[in-house]
Amino acid sequence: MMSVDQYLSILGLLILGALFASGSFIASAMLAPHKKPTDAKVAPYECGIVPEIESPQRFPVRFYLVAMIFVIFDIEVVFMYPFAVVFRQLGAFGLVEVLVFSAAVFGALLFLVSEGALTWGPAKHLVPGMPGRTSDSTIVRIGADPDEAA
Amino acid sequence: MSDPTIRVAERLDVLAAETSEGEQGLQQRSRTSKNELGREVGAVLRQSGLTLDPNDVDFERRDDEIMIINMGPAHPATHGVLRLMLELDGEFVLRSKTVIGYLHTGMEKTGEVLNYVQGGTNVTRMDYLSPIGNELGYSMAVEKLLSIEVPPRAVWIRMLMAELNRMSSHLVWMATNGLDLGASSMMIYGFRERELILAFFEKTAGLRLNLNYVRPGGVAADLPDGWEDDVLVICDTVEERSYEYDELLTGQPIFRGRMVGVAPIAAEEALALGVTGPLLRSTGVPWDLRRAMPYLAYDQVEFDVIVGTYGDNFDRYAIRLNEIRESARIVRQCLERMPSGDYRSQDPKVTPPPRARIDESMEALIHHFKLFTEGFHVPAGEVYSAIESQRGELGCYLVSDGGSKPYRLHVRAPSFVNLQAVPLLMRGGLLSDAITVVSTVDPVLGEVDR
Amino acid sequence: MIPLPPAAPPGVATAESLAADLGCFPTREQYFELVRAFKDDAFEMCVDLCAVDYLEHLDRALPEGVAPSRFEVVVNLLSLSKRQRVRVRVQAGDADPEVASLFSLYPGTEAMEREAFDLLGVLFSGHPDMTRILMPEDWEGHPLRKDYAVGRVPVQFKEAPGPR
Amino acid sequence: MALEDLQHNFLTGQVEDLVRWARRASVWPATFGLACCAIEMMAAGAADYDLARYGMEVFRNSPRQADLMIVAGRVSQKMAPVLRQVYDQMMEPKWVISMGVCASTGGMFNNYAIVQGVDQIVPVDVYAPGCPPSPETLMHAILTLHEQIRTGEILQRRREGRPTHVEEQNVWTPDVPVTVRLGTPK
Repeated sequence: MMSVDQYLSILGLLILGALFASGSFIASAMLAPHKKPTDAKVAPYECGIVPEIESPQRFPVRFYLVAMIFVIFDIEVVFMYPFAVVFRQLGAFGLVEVLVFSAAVFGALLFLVSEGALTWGPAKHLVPGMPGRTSDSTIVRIGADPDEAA
Repeated sequence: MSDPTIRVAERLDVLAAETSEGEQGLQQRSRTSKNELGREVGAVLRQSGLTLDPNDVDFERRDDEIMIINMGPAHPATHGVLRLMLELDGEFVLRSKTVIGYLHTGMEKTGEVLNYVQGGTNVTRMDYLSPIGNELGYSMAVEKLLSIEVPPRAVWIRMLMAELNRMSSHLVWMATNGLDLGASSMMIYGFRERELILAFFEKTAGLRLNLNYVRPGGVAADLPDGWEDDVLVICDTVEERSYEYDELLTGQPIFRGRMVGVAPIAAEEALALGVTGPLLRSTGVPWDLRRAMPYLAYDQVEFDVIVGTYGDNFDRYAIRLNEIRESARIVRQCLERMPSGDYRSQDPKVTPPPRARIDESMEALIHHFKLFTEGFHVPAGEVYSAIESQRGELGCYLVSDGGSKPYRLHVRAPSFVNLQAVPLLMRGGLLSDAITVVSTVDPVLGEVDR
Repeated sequence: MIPLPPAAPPGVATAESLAADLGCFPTREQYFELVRAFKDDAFEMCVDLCAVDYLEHLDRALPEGVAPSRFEVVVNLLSLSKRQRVRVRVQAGDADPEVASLFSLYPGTEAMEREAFDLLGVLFSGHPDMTRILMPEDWEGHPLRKDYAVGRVPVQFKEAPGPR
Repeated sequence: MALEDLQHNFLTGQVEDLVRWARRASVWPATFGLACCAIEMMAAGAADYDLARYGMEVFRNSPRQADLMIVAGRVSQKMAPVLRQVYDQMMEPKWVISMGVCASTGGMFNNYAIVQGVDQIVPVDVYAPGCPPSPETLMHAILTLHEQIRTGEILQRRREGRPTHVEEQNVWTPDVPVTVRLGTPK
C-alpha cells in the first residue's frame, strides 16, 4: 500500500497531459474560422507559384539512410535512461558497463563515417592552399603601374 | 453574398495556369531541346572549345526521378524577385534556370517619354543600391553626345559620391550575404554602418536613395559645408569596422565550409559569358574599368584593383570586403584634393541659371523656362558609355534624334549578364550552395528587369 | 579608328563612332563572320547586344552603301588585352527582323538576345531558347516598338468627386 | 462588495479589447520586398530604426506565419498573380500596407508594365507615401495600422479594397475593376 503514493505523480502527469492535449484541440476547434479554406490557401506554398508539374513522391535513398542512422543512436540513448536512474548504486561497475556499451555503438558510427554515409556534399575539390585562406591571402592587389594591370 | 476579396478558384490548375510562365520556365527533360538542356545544366561552357559534347551532360535522367521546384519570386534568399527553377536529385542541383521579369518596369520605354532633364529620375531607380552609378552612366552618355566639359569640382564630387555609393552597396551585400548564411548579426552591423553614408547622402542630395544628384552637366547641388568631417568620420568608422567583419566572418568554420571552394568559375567561362565586376575579377582577370579605361579622375587617384585567384565564393567575398577599404582610400584622396570652383557647367543650354538671376535678366528667365518645360536638345547620334558599378560594367547606349527626348535608351545592366553564370556555378552543388551562389553573384533585380 | 581584323569578310562598311574605337556596319550575311573575326582577334567579351526600332528615322546618318532598315541590332565588343571597344550595327530588316544568333561565339548573349526578341520582336536564328524573358508568357505584342503605346492609364485629378 | 465600492484597483475589459490589444502588439510582417522600398524596409528592420520595438521583430518568410504583408516596391504585371497567391495563402486576420507610391498608385511608372496601384489586386489597409518612404514614414504607417487594429472590428471581412473602419463618406473609389489585368492594356 505504501508504494501507491509513488505512483500518484505519474497519475498526475497523465491527467495533465490529457488535459493539455484535449484543451488545445478544443480551443483550436472553437477559435478557428469555420469557413472551408479556399483552393488558393490549400495549394502548396512554393514562393508564390502554384506548381504545375506534380513532384514525384520518390526520395533518393540517402534520406532513408540518415533515418536508420538516427534510429541506432536513438536506441542507445533510450538504454542510457534506466542506467542514469540507478548509476549511483551501480558504482564503478556500472560505469565500465556503460562505457563498453557506448564503445560498441561508437564502433557503428566509425563504420558509417568510413563508408561515407554522412558526407553528402559534392566532392569538394580542395584546391591547394585552401584551409589557411584569410580575406587577404588569395587576393592580389594591383597597383597603378599600367603594365602590371594589363 | 460572396466576399470579393476572397478568390474562389474551382480547381488548382486554374491557379497554376495563372502563375506559370510556360516556355520561360524549366521544362521536363523529355520536353527540352538538347542545346537548351546543355545551357541549363551549365555544361555548354565546361569544355575549352565552348561547344556542347553530348556525353558530358547525362541526358538519360528519367522524369520521375528528379524534382523541379521553384526558388521563386517571394523568397528571402533571392535578393529580390528572382525566380530560380531548380531541378533537384535529393539535395543535389542538377539543372537550374533563372526566370526574371517579375520587376519589369518598362523603364526603357519610360526613358523615351521623359526629356533629358527628367531622364535621371527614371534611370536612378534601376539599380536601387547604386543610384549614383546609374545617373553617372546616363549623364556621361548625354555629355558625350552634347560634347560639353564638366568642371573639375563636379568631376571630383561625382567620384566622391560614386565611391561612397560603392561602400554603401558593398555594405548591403555584406549584410544580406551574412543573413543568407545565417550570420544575422552581420545584417545588423552592415545596415548600421550604411546609415552613416545615407545620412551624408540625405544631407547632400536631400534623399537617402534614388538621389537624382548627378545630372547632365555636373551635380545638382554643391557639397554642404562641413562635409569634410562627415566624410572623414564615415571613412574611419567603415574602415575600422571592416576589420571587425573580417574577424566575425572569415574564421568561422560554417562560413568557410559554405564559401571556400564552392562554385568556382574559370576565367575563360567568365569572359565567354560576358561577366564583369567582382565575379570576373575573382577568376584572376584584372579588369576594372576604373583602371583599364579610366573615366572621371580615376587616373589621378591611386587605388588597388583587387583580383582573386580561385574564382570561388570566398574570393568574391574577399574582393568585396577589400573593395570597401579601397573605396575609403579613394574617398580620402578626394577629400584632400577636392578643387574649388563651380559644381555645374556654366553652359546656359544645359544648366538652369541661378534663382537670383532670373529676377534680373530676361534672358535668364527664358533659359529657365525653356529648360524646365521642354528640356535641352541633344544633337543626333548614338553613344555607348560605360562605368564600373558595384556589380560590373554598367553601360548606357543612348540614341538621340536631335530632339529633347532620347530616341532609344538602353542600359547594359551588369547583374542581367552576371545572372547567366548562375546555372554554371550551381551545377552539381548542394541546395545550400545554391543560396550562396545567388548571394555572391549579388544580382539587383531592379537593374536586371529594368 | 582601328583597322578591321584580317579575317573580316571583305566590303564591310566602317565609320567613326562616338566613344568606340571602330563602328562597323555589316550586312546580315556578313554579320556572323565579322563577329567571329573579331572574336579570333582578341575581342574576348561581347559586352552588350540590343535592338533599336528606327520607325520614323529611315533617313538617319549611315555610311554610304548601307541600306537603312527599320530594325537595327547593335553589338558592343570589348577587347580586354588591347583595351578597345568596337560597335557592330547590323540592319535587321523591316517586317519580321531576323539575324543570326551569336550564342555559339559568345554564350553570354543568350539573355540579351531573348530580351531583344521579347521587347522588340527581333528573331535570332540558332538561339537555343527563343522565348520571352521579361514580359509574361501570354503577352501579345513587343512593348519597345515605336508603334506600341506607352500604356498610360489616364490619371483622374480634376474630375474626381469628393474631398480632394 | 457592491459595484460602487470598486476603486478600479484591478483591470476589467472586454475579451475583444484584449484580443485587439494582443493582435496589435505582435503583427509579424511577411517579407514581400520588391524594389527600392524593400531596401528601406530592411533599413527599418535593422539596428537604427528598429522595428522590433513594435513587436515586429521577425520578418516571416512564409505567408503561413505572417499577419501583415508590406508590399514594398513596384508590382509588375507578371508579379500580380504571384502577389495575389501569396496574399491568399496568408492566415486570417491579415492586413496589407502598400509601401511607396509605386505600390499605391503605380507612381512615376505610368506604363504598360506596372499595375497602377496594388489595391486592384489585394485590399489595402494603409498607404505609405514616399519614393522610397523613409523608415520613419514606414513606421508612421505601421502605427496607423496599429490604431486601425485597436479600433477596428475583429472579424468583419474587408470589402472592395477599403479598410474596415472607414465610415461611408463619399470616398473616391477607383473605377478600375478589381481584377488582375493580364495581356495588353485595353
